Amino acid sequence: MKKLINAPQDAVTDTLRGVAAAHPELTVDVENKVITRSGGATAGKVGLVSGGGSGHEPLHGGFVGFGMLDAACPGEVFTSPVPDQMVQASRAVNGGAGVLHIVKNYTGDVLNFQMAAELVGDDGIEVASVVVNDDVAVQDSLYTAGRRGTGATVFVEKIAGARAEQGGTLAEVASIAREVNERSRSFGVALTPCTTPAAGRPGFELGEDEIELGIGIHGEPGRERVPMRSAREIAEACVLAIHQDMPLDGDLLVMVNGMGGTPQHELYIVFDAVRQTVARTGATIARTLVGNYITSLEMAGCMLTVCRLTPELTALWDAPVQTPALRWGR
Amino acid sequence: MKKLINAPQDAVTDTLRGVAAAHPELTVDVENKVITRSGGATAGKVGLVSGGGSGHEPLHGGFVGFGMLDAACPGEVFTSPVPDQMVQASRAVNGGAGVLHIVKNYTGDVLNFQMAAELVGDDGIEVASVVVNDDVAVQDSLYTAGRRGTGATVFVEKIAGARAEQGGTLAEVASIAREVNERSRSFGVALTPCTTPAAGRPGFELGEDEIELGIGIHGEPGRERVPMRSAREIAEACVLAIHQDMPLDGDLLVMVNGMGGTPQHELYIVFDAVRQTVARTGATIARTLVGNYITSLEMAGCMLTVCRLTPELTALWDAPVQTPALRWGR
Amino acid sequence: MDTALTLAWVEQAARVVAENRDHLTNLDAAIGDSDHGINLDRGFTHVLDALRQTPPQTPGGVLLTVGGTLISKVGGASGPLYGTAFRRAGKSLGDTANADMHQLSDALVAAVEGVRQLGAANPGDKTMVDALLPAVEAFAAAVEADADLVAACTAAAEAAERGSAATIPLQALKGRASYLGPRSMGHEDPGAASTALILGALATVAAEAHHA
Amino acid sequence: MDTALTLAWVEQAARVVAENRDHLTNLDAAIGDSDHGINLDRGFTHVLDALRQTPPQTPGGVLLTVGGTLISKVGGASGPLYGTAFRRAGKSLGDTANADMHQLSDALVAAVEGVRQLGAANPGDKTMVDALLPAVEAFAAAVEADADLVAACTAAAEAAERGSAATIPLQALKGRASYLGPRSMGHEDPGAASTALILGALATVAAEAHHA
Ligand SMILES: Nc1ncnc2c1ncn2[C@@H]1O[C@H](COP(=O)(O)OP(=O)(O)O)[C@@H](O)[C@H]1O
Ligand SMILES: Nc1ncnc2c1ncn2[C@@H]1O[C@H](COP(=O)(O)OP(=O)(O)O)[C@@H](O)[C@H]1O
Ligand SMILES: [Mg+2]
Ligand SMILES: [Mg+2]
Ligand SMILES: [Mg+2]
Ligand SMILES: [Mg+2]
Repeated sequence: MKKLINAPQDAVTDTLRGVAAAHPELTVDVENKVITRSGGATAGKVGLVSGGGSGHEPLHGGFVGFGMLDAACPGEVFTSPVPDQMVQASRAVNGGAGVLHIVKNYTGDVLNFQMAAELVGDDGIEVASVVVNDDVAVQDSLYTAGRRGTGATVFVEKIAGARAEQGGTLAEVASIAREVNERSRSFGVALTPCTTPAAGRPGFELGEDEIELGIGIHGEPGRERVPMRSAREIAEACVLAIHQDMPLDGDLLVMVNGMGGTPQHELYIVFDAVRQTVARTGATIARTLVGNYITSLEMAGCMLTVCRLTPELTALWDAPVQTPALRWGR
Repeated sequence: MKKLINAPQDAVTDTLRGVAAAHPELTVDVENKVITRSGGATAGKVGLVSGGGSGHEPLHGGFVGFGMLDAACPGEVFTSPVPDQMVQASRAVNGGAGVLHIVKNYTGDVLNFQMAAELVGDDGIEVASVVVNDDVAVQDSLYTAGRRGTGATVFVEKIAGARAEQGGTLAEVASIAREVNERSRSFGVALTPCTTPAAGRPGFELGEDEIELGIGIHGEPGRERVPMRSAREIAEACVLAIHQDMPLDGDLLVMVNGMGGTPQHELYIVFDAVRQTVARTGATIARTLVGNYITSLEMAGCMLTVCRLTPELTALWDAPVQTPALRWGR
Repeated sequence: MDTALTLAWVEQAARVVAENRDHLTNLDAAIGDSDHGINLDRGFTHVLDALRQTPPQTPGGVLLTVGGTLISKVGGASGPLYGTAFRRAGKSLGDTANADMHQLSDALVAAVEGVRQLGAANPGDKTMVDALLPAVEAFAAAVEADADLVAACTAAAEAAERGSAATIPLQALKGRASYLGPRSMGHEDPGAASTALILGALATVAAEAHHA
Repeated sequence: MDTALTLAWVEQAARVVAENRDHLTNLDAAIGDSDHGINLDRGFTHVLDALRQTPPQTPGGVLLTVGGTLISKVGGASGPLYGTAFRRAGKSLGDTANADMHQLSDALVAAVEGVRQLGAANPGDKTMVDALLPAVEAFAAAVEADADLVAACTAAAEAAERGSAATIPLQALKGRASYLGPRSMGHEDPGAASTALILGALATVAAEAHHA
């Protein structure tokens, strides 16, 4: 394992010092691991807080800014943050209209955000939570902790952020966030595993000719190991896994997301193949994102996330956003 | 080698079809491999054309748009494009004020652009060429083909693009492009090699505990192989290599660029270390870019590029830009 | 159990967690995300700091500090769960200076109830509950049978170890391991293993105190 | 040399380039960027297509098509350089239907001059020039000595091969390999190797035509 780090235990704080220096538009509390917009809370606006393990950059810190998140709480690499961070973040971004917690559905994230919400509520701040669970690779059943939150997190943060910026109430912002989640699905594929700085060894092994279908974003093994195949076949597998779960129709927002170690040009190749497969379902790709938005360190592979848009969701997606990793219209 | 491709010989055209579908704001001639702004030539504006081998994405196609390039010519992976592409691109973007070719200093790029410039000149279109050669790892001497063009290409394209957008003449745009190049230096480090789809094997081998200093962007070996070290030491080596060649002072534009396979958070760690080393030179980091801007497929590692700013260059850097990979102010 | 013994337990727990850091992380690599040992070790390191900074004056105070620190420093699933377990036990002990066997048994019951309330895991779901619950029951049974602290703690630790070993064939229904479905079978649950270690630490210090 | 023989040469060159695609790429992997065989093979594949599409009527016409196609399809350093070599040779032959030994020699001289003008490489810089220049000189010397086409082509091919082998100890001063400095020593230059192959193809078809 070769990594551009100093000591494993300093990886997150060193990162945050770098983020602070690179982005004057963000305020970074390096010690307590909270990233907020530099302006402070926006009076009257619902504050959006998200967070999760580090190692998924640009998620979440790269999405703090106008039209998206107000604060991000980065945990240790692949480890949910602690309630203290979310409490501090919630207090910092509460502009009087309450705070929305956007939580990816992992036991750790859910429990820590749950504890934080209690504490924040005790402060007299109104809190709502939205749990993102879009990963069709996991059965949402009695036999699992429920579907994982993956790519749809980016959509939820963008669209709920736009709604909050328009002056939506906490109930309205939470409701649109849930709607995005319900209309979104993801499926990911790994070509290589990844290694956390602390562990020093990959989370799983993959042969020179194997890929892992239905992976999560924490370097954990996926649903099925199959022989390597073409981008076209991989894209097809992703689209079909989603289509079987949520039949695709109408206008779609499609993200072909890189897991961190895949060249950008390969993501375009996958997107081209996705486009061809989606066309056969009769649905239309109305909006697109191709790049590294929610990653698993240096994992090679990709994740497909699809949201079935409504006119309202499209308008909110198109609304101005100004963050380190997503920016348009402003 | 596992890659998200279909057939190696289709890698570039499949990529371009994906780019075309993902970016309605670009016009992509997939067969002839030319990417232009959708609007066509801007009347009275100098047209900026760049190009080079594919596999460095987002360079160059990701930098086509308002305030930056008018056209990009992607070659096969790591292979310079052919003159036909540059001729077609130059004709397409000539708005009557002439065309600037931005060429990275590799024999192949230089020769192909040189042939293209002749042919374009024969058409009666005024052409100027700027050769970017910022890589301090290569001695610029009788004993080499001269310094390679690397990270500074991003700076040149951005700043010359802003100057052209302001209505600069071909001579003015070419002159500011040369100034940026002269004031910029780069130094890169690889933790892993990379593999082109066609070759199927890495360009060089690196031990589990070795890194390569002074690499280029084509998967070729670098200047020196040394034992793995901390991000801090690597950042120091990069800063010092540059500082020895071009003493740092005043306001700096600093890019910590990922080579394609390095997690974003590691780039921030490197940037933090760069910041600390630069501080010791007395220079000031005035502008920053941390991310994957000019890559070598899935290579792990980073490249430091520094430009000594002038007030004019800073203003041009800050000017609005609206491309797939770089966007602000608009 | 007095404050000194409680502190000795926590220090011993921190020691065995540190010693088994890689072991626990490797268990988590097989069916989770390779961080359980790292998480707990980070947590207990902070716990020792916190206890040194503001030494609590009662067994309950010690456990509240442990729980609060784990919640604030561990993250992941195990942070809130272990944190809640220690906090509930601490609250249950109140400000008693020397907990008797019944109070200890009640505290352990409160701990496992806290974990189950927060994490909603049932026995057999392949979680720390599969070590903690039989341990708590064994402790209660020992107290019922008038056993002394050493015997009760040893019974609890052995039950936790058996419970942890018994997670190996199970399919995980909670936490990250559940994503693997049947592929989670054949591996010991890391949280159950760490529970056995922490209760083993209690048995160790109880025996040492007894012989001293 | 008539049109048929020129076409036969190009076809044979395409064949040996395809056969040596990996070999040339491996040479380029050592001191370049692993694409020389891929580049030339792509180029000659397009060349065969172009010749089939619009069959030229003269040796010069064939060479102009070859050169133009290589420029349009290869890219990299070798595309413009080989393209220029073939184009200059083609231009030098003009519209003669059957080039005599002196015309051929002049065409080869024009080719190497074109390469040197464009790439500015001197002999000893470890480039294709190190194979091409001695080959052209050997051809000229053979013509001077009244050798026939087979003998002259064989002499040229052998000189190219010697020249290519002689690049091994050299330090590259031009092209990508120059970035390696002294580390470029000990490896054969891929462009010199491909030049030897292409001129070897000429000797092969000349001999075959002679024996037919
Ligand atoms: N719902 C739950 N209830 C009880 N214990 C759980 C639950 N979910 C997970 N665990 C325990 O947490 C352990 C994993 O802890 P850890 O690796 O530190 O956190 P994470 O899974 O967030 O990486 C599991 O081995 C299991 O024992
Ligand atoms: N300036 C030059 N003059 C002559 N030949 C050159 C020059 N630069 C490079 N070459 C030749 O080109 C060959 C490399 O070709 P190729 O690998 O196809 O292109 P690239 O170097 O662009 O990848 C070298 O082996 C060398 O023989
Ligand atoms: Mg974890
Ligand atoms: Mg090349
Ligand atoms: Mg874990
Ligand atoms: Mg090459």
